[in-house]
Amino acid sequence: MTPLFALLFESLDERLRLRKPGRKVLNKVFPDNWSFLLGEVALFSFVLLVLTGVLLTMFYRPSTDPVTYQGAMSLYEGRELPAAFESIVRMSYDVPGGLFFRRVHRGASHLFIATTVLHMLRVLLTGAFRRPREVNYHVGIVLLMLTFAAGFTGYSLPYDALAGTGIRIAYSSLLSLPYVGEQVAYWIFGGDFPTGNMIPRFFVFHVLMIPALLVGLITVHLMIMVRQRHTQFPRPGIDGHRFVLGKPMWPSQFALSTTLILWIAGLLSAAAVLIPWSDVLLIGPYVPGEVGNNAQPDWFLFWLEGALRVFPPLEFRMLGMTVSGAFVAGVVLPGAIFAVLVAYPFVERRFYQLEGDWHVLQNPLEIPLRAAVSVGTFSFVLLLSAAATNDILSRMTGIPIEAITWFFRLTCAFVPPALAAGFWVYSTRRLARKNMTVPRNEAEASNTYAAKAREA
Amino acid sequence: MSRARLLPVAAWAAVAVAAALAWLAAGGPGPAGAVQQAPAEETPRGDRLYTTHCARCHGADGRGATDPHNRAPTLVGMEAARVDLVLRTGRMPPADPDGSGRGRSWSDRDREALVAHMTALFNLEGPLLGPEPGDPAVGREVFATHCAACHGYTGDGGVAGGGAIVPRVVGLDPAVIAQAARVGPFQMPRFAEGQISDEELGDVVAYLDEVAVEQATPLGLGELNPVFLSAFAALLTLAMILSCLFLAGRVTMFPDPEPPPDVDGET
Amino acid sequence: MTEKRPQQRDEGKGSRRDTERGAPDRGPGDGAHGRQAPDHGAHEGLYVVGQHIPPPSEVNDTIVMGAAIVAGLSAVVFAVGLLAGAGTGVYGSALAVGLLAMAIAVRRYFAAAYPDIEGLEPRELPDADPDDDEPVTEVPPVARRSLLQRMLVGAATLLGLGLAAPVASLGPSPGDALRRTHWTSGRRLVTTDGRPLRPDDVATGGISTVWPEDAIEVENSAVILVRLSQSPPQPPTNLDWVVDDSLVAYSKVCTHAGCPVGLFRERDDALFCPCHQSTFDAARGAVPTFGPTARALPQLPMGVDDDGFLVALGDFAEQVGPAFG
Amino acid sequence: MTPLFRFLFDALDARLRLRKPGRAVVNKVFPKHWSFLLGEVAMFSFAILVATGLFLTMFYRPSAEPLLYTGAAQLYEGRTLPAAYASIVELSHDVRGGLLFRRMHRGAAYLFMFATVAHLLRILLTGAFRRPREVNTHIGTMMLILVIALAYTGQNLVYDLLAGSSLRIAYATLASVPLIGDWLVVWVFGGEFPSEVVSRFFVLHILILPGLLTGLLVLHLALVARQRHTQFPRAGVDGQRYVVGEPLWPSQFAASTTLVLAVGGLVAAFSVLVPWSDVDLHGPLRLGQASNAGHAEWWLFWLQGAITIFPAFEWEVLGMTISHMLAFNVVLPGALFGLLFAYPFLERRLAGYDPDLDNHVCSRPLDVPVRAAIVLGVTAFVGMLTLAMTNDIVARGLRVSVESVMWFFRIAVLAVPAVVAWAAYARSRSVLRRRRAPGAAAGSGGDAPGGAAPANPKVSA
Repeated sequence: MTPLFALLFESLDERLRLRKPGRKVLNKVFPDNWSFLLGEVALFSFVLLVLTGVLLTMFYRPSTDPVTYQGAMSLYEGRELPAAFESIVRMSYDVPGGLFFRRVHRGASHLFIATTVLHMLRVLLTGAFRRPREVNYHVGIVLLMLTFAAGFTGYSLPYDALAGTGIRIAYSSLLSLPYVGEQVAYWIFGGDFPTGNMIPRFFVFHVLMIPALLVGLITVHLMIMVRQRHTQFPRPGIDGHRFVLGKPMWPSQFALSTTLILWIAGLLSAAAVLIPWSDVLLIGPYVPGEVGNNAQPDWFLFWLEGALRVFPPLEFRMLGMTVSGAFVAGVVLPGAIFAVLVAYPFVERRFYQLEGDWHVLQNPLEIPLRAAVSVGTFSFVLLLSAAATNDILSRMTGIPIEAITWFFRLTCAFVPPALAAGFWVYSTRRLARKNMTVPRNEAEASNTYAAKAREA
Repeated sequence: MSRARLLPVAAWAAVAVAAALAWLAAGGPGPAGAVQQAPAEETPRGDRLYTTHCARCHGADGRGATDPHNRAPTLVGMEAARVDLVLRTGRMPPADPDGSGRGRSWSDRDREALVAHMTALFNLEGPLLGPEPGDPAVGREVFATHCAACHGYTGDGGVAGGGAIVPRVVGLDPAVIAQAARVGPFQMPRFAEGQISDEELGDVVAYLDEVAVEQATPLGLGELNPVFLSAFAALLTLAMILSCLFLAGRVTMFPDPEPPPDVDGET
Repeated sequence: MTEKRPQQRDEGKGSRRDTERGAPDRGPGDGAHGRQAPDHGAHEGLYVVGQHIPPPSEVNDTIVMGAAIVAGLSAVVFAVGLLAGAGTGVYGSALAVGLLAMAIAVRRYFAAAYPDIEGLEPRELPDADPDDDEPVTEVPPVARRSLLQRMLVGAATLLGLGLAAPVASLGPSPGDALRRTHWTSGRRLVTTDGRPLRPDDVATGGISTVWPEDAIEVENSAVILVRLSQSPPQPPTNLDWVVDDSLVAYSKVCTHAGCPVGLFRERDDALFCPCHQSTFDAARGAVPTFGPTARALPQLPMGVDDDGFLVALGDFAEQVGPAFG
Repeated sequence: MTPLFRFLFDALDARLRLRKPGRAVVNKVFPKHWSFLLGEVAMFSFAILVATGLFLTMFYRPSAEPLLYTGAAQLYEGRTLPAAYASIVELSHDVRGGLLFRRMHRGAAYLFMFATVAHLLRILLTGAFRRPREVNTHIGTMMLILVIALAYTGQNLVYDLLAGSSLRIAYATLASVPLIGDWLVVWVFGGEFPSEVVSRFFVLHILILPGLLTGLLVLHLALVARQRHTQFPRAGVDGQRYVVGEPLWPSQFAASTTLVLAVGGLVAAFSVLVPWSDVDLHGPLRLGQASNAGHAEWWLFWLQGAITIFPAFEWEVLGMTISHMLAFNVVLPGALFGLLFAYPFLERRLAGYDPDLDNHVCSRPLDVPVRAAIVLGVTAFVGMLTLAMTNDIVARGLRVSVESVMWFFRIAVLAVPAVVAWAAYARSRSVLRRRRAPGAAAGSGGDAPGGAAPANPKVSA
């Protein structure tokens, strides 16, 4: 510690008495398992998103008013473009490093969303959501939704033709809400699509509201985590119910995390060099009434897009409201999936009459319901996502798109239930084979674990 | 541990490979060539080529046939552009007897001779188009208005349903692009002078050339369709997970239980 | 490396590092214990010096209720006034009154329902305070306490709802804007760059995107003009709206999710939406033949005016674009 | 507590063990004195600013591109305006509730500014900045700077004629910095005036500055909680070791809830009565247009006053240009804020405190002669500059020439503070002398150390 730093620290400590709380923080223990790093990766990519994002806001112009582009990009030189798209072109061609930071930003967003999803999967499968952690699990789900919202609004801001099409589809999904659809769509878009308020509002959503919520909820997420301590995987000879075992924040975990964030930043920069994330210049600005072939959203919305593509034609009126395929596939279905996620902890607890607090993680195959539900749900989402690529598949395989769509219609309907049932049966048999039962409380769990240990 | 050390390296190798694949999937660079207007003149060369390759189905008089196993259309009065296009794209003579598939690719010399011969013989109509590249900026707008709906904003192609595949049009011979727009081969709609003027066709050609040379990254990747991008997002995530495996001390999640040590850890 | 020193999960007491190192488990309370606070009767970490128990007072309760009612009512006035487009003065003052009244209500309620405590807090909080949750002290219940509480909650709710009213300002009310387009009788069909079209401008098997001459690039009015090449149009196509037996115009806004239907398969006269692959038969009134949509593309009533230009004969008969309502 | 609420609370408590930390929070003691509420007023007006601001962002268009306005405002119907100004007109005339929320935003901003400054003065005059609280004083000073920056960017987003003038002044101020001035201009404005400034200021105003302010606010409060409040001396209480006051629950909670509602109500009431921020008649910013009597906002009077009354000059020094703008719009405010940052240490040095002694008891403004002299003197100086900006109005009112008014201020701005400082110093000396007189210890709750007198014998001796 350099003398200057020492002096500063001493004088601060005299005034704030930092040592004691400081020691608590530095002694916080982090279980060391690779899967516990997924959350950290998400957090760090969010940090990078904020840093790059703040830079980008300096050049982005949230407006669709036509402006004349003058700059190095010959395709658009001297032509009228929507201000938003014009600023993207300028950012990419005339601002030093602009294109790079746009790519880092987009790459980080992919990483952010992907690792958030994986983190959530880890929590779901290993049972880290069980009492007392339901609260934090729900906070996490809200965070997941927010990441999707942030991703979508960000994808829309360049106002290229793909973005415009995406906004158009979102607008249609809003319209499809029964009774209130039109008014809600008008409230959010400030009028009939496309309005001049649309892009400015998406900008505010993307740079102000969603990030603010994200920051707030991430703070809550971490505070609850600190208060409740980490869960951890079973370790022979450790009573995980009463002790957390792992690396103290200082120095081990600190070192690890520092490495991690540097590594992520490096990886993203490399990816930004190699992969044209978010290059939309040839796609051109959005012009109402035009759409290009193979228009897809970003991957994390494939499941919604896929649902829209494969859902059978449907439109009828009932109780004075219009129920359309777009409504069921674009609103009801995702709602249902998130409802399952939210409700699951309580369902499981009720189903197996679980008791008490749980701090030790659990192999999903040792609790059939969880295995079945999670596999069923996520295979469904994955199949829907695959369905969103039906045009690409058709083009690569030469199979007519109608056939492929029908294939996905059938698989989406029948494969997930089949998989769920399969996993149910398998894990039940597995339990029987190991003559184990689903433990009611943590003591029981550790007993069975000790029993297995004695057998071994 | 040494295996774990290799993992990130492997991941990057995978990135490179996938990038190359994506590039190929996106079609890679295409040929470019020049065209001249073909005069109408009967030549022995053209005559020989016609009798060897075309007459069997279309008949020596070029009136085609209508019996079930040979539905060759009449060539008399057909647009020269269409004939030229069909030959340029190698669709005639067909590889398969049912008229589908791509046959031989003609040398410019043969093709010109044949078209000239047929023009003289069956008085094919209309000019052959060979637009000079114009203003790519205008071309982009024309392309977005008339072509992007099927061929995609970057001319990448796609599907049109009913088993129809929309071809990638980047890096094609200007003549092919221009004549296709005019005659609307196969499933493609026709575009008259009133919709796309000749010089606008030139602009479109220029835009597509621009797209062909655009290489946004050292991997030679141009702008990618979100589906291909998603593949890279997956690779990025994978690389990240491998990094986590590499960084974390403990990789196994549910270790096989071993007899507990003497310290007792029961609740 | 781990020795088992019992550790309460729920109290951040002690330092785990010390535990693992086997050092004596010093609670963070150290240093704090030396000081003794003047004995005013220690109570759960708060040294109560003195407190004044409010006497029950009917007057006070009436004030609370009155204020709460005023607050609630003015919240309603604010919301209604805003929505009904009343003058700024009206709902503005309503908001002001509401907030001020609420302030009074809260103030008076606390004055009546809780003791007025004065306490001493040591600068070093003793960390080991008893884990009980008795109230600070017993207060004689205010008359009609629950009623007061309900009224406060009610007023607060109304205020909350009232403050949600500005949501209505975010956009105009749609009315039938989504059910109408800019097509009216005699409107010419023009291309995106504003050229009016003659029938022969569209080649056989050709298509063109057209707009009402005064509403170019107004999303909902987009129309795709198709020159059928395979088969002549037949019902349910409205044949009166077909020009020289092959030129037909449909709304370009997909009836599924609103993408522009820009893709025409000339061989089977099919219109195809590249977003979700809805397919329409252009020769048969654009009825859907495949994909996720259930409704046909509305056909534009079309004819030719005296100068030989294509014109609309009126607005679409059916609703344009995706489903809503 | 309704059953539902109780159920939720118990469920949470069972999982998070909220009771104990909760009790620590609800038992936090707040000294009971009106001046301790100034900070809360500032905080609550910030809350109002955020709430109304979010509403406004839904309609504001951060762009200067010409836009055809079609709406209810007769004045601009069918005219082409800069998009930003057009959206302001739209907010005021076509958006239900728009004008009210714009006015509330402006009113709350004024309240925020006022309360922050008042809070700062309280801290300075009562010595709440002394060890161990120098850190928090510095954080507070940074927050004041952020508040000024927020107010400035916000006022210019309107993009009316006045914004034009103030933007030009900012442009000139930045440019006046030697050597790097032109770079600063480009970095902030993104090019020639006005170019990118609207979108830049928008991002600053809604994202960056509020973000920083929120962060510092959290830190500020965390430090208050950690170091406990200061308090005024009280008989029979060892203020060095105990805080006397009302616990957060219920007393202080009631007080604060009342306060936030009152602040909201007052801001709303004033917004009905006072046409804050009605700019319809100003018209949009047009290059090459400026208006007479284009005064800055009141909280900038002192700066405008400085550049108004002081004689202009421009020297070439070592190839740099030292200009009037530089001296009075860059150096002067820089010096004042520098003094503010340095003051805690300055006073410690001047009054000769024991550097290792903590002070938790506020002293009365006149308890320390040095402080009285410096703080009141500087305040008077800024106040005189503020008055000086109104010289044209004074001249009109008194029917005298602007020049004479200006000359009056040129002298007064220097003389008045000197007099004030001297008076304050003398008065506080006499106060101390009287207090040292026997039998005067009563009001000072003097079971020392640190009863009433600054925690140091040397000063009172």
